[in-house]
Amino acid sequence: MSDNQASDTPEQAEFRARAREWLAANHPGRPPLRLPQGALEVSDPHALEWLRSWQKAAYDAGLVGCDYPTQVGGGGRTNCQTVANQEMFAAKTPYLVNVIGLGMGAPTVFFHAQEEMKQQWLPKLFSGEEIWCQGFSEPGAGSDLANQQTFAERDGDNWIINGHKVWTTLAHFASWMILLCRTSKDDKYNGLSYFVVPIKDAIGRGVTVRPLIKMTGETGFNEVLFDGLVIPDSYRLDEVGAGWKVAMTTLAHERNAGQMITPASGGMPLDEGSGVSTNDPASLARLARNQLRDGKRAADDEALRDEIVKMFIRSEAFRQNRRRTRVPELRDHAQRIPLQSKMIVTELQQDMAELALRIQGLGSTLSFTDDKAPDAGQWGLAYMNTFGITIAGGTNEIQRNILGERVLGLAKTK
Amino acid sequence: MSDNQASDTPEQAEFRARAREWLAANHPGRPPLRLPQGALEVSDPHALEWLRSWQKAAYDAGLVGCDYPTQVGGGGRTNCQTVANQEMFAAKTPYLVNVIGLGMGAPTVFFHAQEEMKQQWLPKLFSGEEIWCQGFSEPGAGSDLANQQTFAERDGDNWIINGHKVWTTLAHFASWMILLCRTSKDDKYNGLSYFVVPIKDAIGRGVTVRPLIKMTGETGFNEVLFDGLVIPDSYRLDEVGAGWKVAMTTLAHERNAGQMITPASGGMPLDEGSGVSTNDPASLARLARNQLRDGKRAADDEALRDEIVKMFIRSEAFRQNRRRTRVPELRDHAQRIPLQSKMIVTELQQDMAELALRIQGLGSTLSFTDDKAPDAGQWGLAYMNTFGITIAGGTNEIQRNILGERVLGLAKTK
Amino acid sequence: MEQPKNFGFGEDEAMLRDSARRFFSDNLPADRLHALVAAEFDPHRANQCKWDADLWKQVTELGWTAACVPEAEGGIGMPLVAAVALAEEAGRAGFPSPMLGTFNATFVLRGCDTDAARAALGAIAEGTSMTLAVTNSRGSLNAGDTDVQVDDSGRLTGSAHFVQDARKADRYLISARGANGVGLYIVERDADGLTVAPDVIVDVTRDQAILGFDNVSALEVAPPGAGQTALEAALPAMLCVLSADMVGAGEWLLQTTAEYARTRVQFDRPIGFFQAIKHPLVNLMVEIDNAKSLTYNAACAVDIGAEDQLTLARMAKAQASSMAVYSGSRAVQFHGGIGFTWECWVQMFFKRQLHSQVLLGDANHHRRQLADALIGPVAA
Amino acid sequence: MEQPKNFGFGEDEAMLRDSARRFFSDNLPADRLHALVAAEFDPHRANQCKWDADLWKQVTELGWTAACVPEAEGGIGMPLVAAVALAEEAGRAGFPSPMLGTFNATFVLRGCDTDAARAALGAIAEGTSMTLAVTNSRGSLNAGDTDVQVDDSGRLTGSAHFVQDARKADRYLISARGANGVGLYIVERDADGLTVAPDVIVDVTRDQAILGFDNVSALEVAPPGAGQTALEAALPAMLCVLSADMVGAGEWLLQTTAEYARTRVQFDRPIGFFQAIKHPLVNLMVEIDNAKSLTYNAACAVDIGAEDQLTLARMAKAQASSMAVYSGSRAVQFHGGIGFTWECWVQMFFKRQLHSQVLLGDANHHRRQLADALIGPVAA
Repeated sequence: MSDNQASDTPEQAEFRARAREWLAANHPGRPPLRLPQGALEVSDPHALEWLRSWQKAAYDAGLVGCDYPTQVGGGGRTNCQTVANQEMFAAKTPYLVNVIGLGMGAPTVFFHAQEEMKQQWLPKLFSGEEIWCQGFSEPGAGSDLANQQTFAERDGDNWIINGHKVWTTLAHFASWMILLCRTSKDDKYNGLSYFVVPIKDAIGRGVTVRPLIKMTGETGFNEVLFDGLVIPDSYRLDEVGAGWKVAMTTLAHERNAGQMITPASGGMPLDEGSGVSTNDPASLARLARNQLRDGKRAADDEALRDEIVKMFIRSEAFRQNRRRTRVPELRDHAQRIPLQSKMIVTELQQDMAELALRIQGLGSTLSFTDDKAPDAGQWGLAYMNTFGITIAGGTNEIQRNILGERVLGLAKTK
Repeated sequence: MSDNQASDTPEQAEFRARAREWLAANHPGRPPLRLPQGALEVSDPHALEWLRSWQKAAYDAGLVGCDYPTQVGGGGRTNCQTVANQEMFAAKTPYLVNVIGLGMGAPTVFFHAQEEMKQQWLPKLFSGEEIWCQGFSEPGAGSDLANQQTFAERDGDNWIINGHKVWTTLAHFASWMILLCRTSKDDKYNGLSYFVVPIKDAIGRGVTVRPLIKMTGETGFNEVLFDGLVIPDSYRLDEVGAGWKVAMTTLAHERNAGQMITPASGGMPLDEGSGVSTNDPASLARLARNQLRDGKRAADDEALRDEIVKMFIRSEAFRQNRRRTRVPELRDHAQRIPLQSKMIVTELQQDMAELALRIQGLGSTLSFTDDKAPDAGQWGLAYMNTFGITIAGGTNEIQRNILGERVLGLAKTK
Repeated sequence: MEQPKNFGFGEDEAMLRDSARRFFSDNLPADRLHALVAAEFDPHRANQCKWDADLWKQVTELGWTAACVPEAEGGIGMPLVAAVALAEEAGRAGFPSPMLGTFNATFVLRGCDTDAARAALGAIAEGTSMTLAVTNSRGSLNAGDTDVQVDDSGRLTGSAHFVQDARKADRYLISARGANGVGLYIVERDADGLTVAPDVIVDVTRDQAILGFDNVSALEVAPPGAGQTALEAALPAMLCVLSADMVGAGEWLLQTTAEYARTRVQFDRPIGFFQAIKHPLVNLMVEIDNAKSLTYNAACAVDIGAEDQLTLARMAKAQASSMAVYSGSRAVQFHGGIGFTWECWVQMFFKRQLHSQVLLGDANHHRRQLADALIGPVAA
Repeated sequence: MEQPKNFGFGEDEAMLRDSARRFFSDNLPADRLHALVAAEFDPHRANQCKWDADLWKQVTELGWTAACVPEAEGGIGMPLVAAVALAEEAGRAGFPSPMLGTFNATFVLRGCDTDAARAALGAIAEGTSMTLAVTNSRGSLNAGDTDVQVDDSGRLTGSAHFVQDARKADRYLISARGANGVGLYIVERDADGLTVAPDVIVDVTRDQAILGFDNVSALEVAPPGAGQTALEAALPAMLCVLSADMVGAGEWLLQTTAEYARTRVQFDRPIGFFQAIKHPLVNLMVEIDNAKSLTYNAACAVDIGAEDQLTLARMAKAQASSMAVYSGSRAVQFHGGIGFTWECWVQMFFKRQLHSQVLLGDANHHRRQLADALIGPVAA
């Protein structure tokens, strides 16, 4: 059931029709190689190229960056990105690979960069020609974002950057990084500034990128070391010392609570044969129907049935919560549901994957690299990868602090 | 199964035999009136008298205060209270009504009072002739014990007491109260002192006792107002300013982590007919077998079965944890299990009672004062009363802090 | 099926809801509710039924109970989401009244295609309150089970149990078994041969009773055979209205406890500083939001006649029920000693939530039914 | 039945346990384990089996595997609680070895009253390692199910699945179906006609394989019909040993995470200050203590031949399994980004716990069996 269309403005309705028509004719079909579960796990250059060509096609069709002004490469529309996302999801398109750039880079640059830099950066970001990554985390900083040690020192019209960033997803492919760093040691918050820095072009000239291996055995993220990287002052975003403020723009968009809706495509099942979607409780139900446990179908075990139904309820609630955010009369506080969203969806995915492993029983011991693994081992992989998302972007513990403080007005835990 | 006997010292073995023999001959039988679920809920004077006569008999038989010296009215034995408790529980005796006195008053007085006062107070405390209550909580203090506002002012050889205590269980029957109060406003911790104060004899002369009504509708605890009560300095425990230290003795014993084992009797089912024991998961299983839900026995609902089994496991684990504390070789940290005990047992009781209400379905709507209520409405009553114990004596939130800090060495949350 | 915009919750529904919110904040703040239902406390109390009948009269005059009565029967003809919004506000106020029963009767009667049912709907629109008497002594959730028999001349004998707000409602809507199946009947509260035997219940904001029928003459609104169908068809709507009540009560418990956590100081800090308080309150907020969204979605599904309306309504009730227990439990716990007293307002909502969770089936019951719909039946 | 003092855990058992603890802290601290099983990492790795066979040889020379072999067969004749204590230490070290399999075989063989079984126990006492091959391709938990057939001349054909540490053990103890029921057989790892097809598994501290039998000659240790009885009788002991491994691994995860929480500073405080970290760690401690006490109690019940030993052992495994998942999950979460990396030692224990929880049946499986014992069977 969908009420998307019912609330369209005339512009949205016209745009939706065109998008739908284009998507019907231009879905790229199955990829010629196996894609990882999400853009953040892409490590194979062939996968990158295939995904990049899809993003370029979607951008050229006006489905990416729709609400940004035409001067910076956007579509110049109003509230159409939401429509594009809905239609791409319904059409089961592949995901957009430049996910950090679209979700965090673009709005940050748009609201804080100089006009000419926006015009230089944003079109290639939208098309996927240039991949972006993000440099917030440091080895010692964790969830305490203000505790940045990477230092940018002024040198005439340039800045010289030294430091160490970790968990820099996609850095091995990235042309640019959005970088929060320290420009003064005197003031924790006002001593931060925000830059866009080159990565690919600067490798060997002050930038080193090293892959980090995840607990799953996959790569996909990295550590980036800056050793005297020199960048021009035009790469600075907003004022010197305004880094914290700029970072809030980034974070608000990361949490889906910013002004610009993030372009998002997706819905294509990763494995055509199994139809596994680690986002969908129907996949759990199907798994339980196929899986024998102690001689009985797992789907006949009432206690497991109860656990599966709880996942259906949480999943449906998440969908309906998103729908309710669009009804101002049924909201209590503008940020109340949007700020829950990351926490809820990541914990739901974690719990669903964990349940799937128990449904599989001994089969859950098999790695995704074993051909005999039930559901291609995707649930075990998904379970481990969910810890990336319950930790990243502010752990869910921090998300609960934010909700308690901003929505319920409770005292700050610090 | 019990390994109690296997580890007895010769003194314990001899004592156990005598206790068992005496109990076989002297169980008081069913009470002539309905008793509440625990000593803390006693509000009927007839119930008090019947319970008091049981305590006196048990004391005269040497089963109460066994390990205290004979000079203060004790049995002068070594590690025999444990044996007495085991045998009284096995014999399904009624509970001991002077529970605050035995659990908190006696050890506090014993370790901190002057010798002559011990000799005056303890024999009548053990026998139940004089009921004791405790004055820690204040309207504004909650879990922050050091935040006492009741004030004792020195006046020559006397002290004058003014203030307001709440949740003073059994105060309406009490002869004495152990009282923590402030003697100096300059120092939060060192400004506290500890007294024993008369209640019954001082009513109308500086003491007012008012009943508080619990959410269940029962009484059983009170608020006590002090308005210029005068007491002699001999009622002071330990030094002026040492109140916090004395309170730690009280709390350690309250949490079953003190040097003296609390005399404890019990095991008598409250309702002979139903055999309900809100401490025993077998009662839940029986309830589920008797209860119809939607035309089926609740005991045939696999999801409910699973929940009931979880209670059995937690209950058995609690029993075996206590057994393991007596095996030094299988302990990791002396306080690790003892400090868990209050938190675990109270949450288990709360969860069991909550589950019972769901097993009962519509029957759970009926009050214990409705004759038609399943299991005499004891589960609903028990559920509500468990909040008394998850809150009292330091909320379970505070218990978790203590465990994290003392056993795991984590930083203090303050 | 395409759902309407905004769950079908339009301007009219918003206006009605806002006026209800104002009405309760003016007329039944929690202190007044406590004075009404809890202040005169008798520890050995008999079966109390404390409520403000005048306030109820005002409610009917404001047209709330006419809201979902079809225009053809003199009502306003609003969708279920309107009743859901009113129930949410009533739950937030812990409103003692026959409102839920009257809404339930409204949706059952809307499914009975008889002149008598239409007339009964007209009476509701004019302010007559009703409640359902469709549960047997074993608390069966099956609409076909009843301990009441109807004879050929339409007279009732037997008993109906767990009747909600029985001493507040003007009329009862009764399921009774005749030779050709279960029919539905209306009886006035003061009918000859009818006895109302009150239960003593834990919830202080409701009353509950056993109705005894001794050859009571009754008005047939659904003939034998049609009654069960009408009851089953109305179940999704009833689940939505009850879930909404729980959402409202849950929100009261959340906001009241959050307010306490903002102001109560322990260890030199407002207790909301501590994550042991803060995070469970956030979790409660999530549970409430989930229940609320599922409830409006299910109500919308009922309004458009969606095929999966029962599935969606069961989801709402399952979620609302587990949330309800959690909301009461955390509110008492975080209020500390005060929360454990009769004086504290929290106990009224705590008990209302416990009562609501078992009405019309608890979370476990609905999840078991949902499993059949979502996973498929258990293999024999 | 009267239980012995201290779970029967006496001085000898304590000494053995203490020496095991020293052995692992000297020889297999977590950094060395990581170097052994994880350092040389191949992202498209085949089925690895990394372990230190010399360390295992030392273990057998220390007499651990002889501990529970009866004195009559050349063993030490200690009770199950001794094996449980050793398994707890092995779990705490994440020890890659055929130790669990060898203990399992020991308890199965003790239930086979044949000379061949006694001789096999003697071999264990002398240092031969074993593992069970008793699971079919569908992972059945029923001891009677097997995909291996035995012919009249005692030769095996078929396959055994999910065989633990198959490339570490010297011999396999196989269940096979003959004309008169299930018997038990021993085959050497290098036997003719036997193939060992490794699985690729998530756990880096174990290996697992499918054994293929093509007319393999085998030594009969329990004749057809007696094998199922012996397997079922040994189940409580096997559950205890496995639960103890999980308790040890859980304790490692707890202590390692607590250490991290004491030292890692965020927002100017060690993160253990925050109740969002502190309280779940306390909850984990409680879960571990519950599992540990239930495990020693069940082992003691096995040692004295108590009637309810299977019930108590199922309780231990159910509790240990749910604790195991929780321990890994919280350890990764509270280590933050570092905990999510291959480099971090936590991942090895996280995966070992996930693997252990499903071996011999997970928490859900055992609770379902317990329900029959504790509540009574479901009415037909």
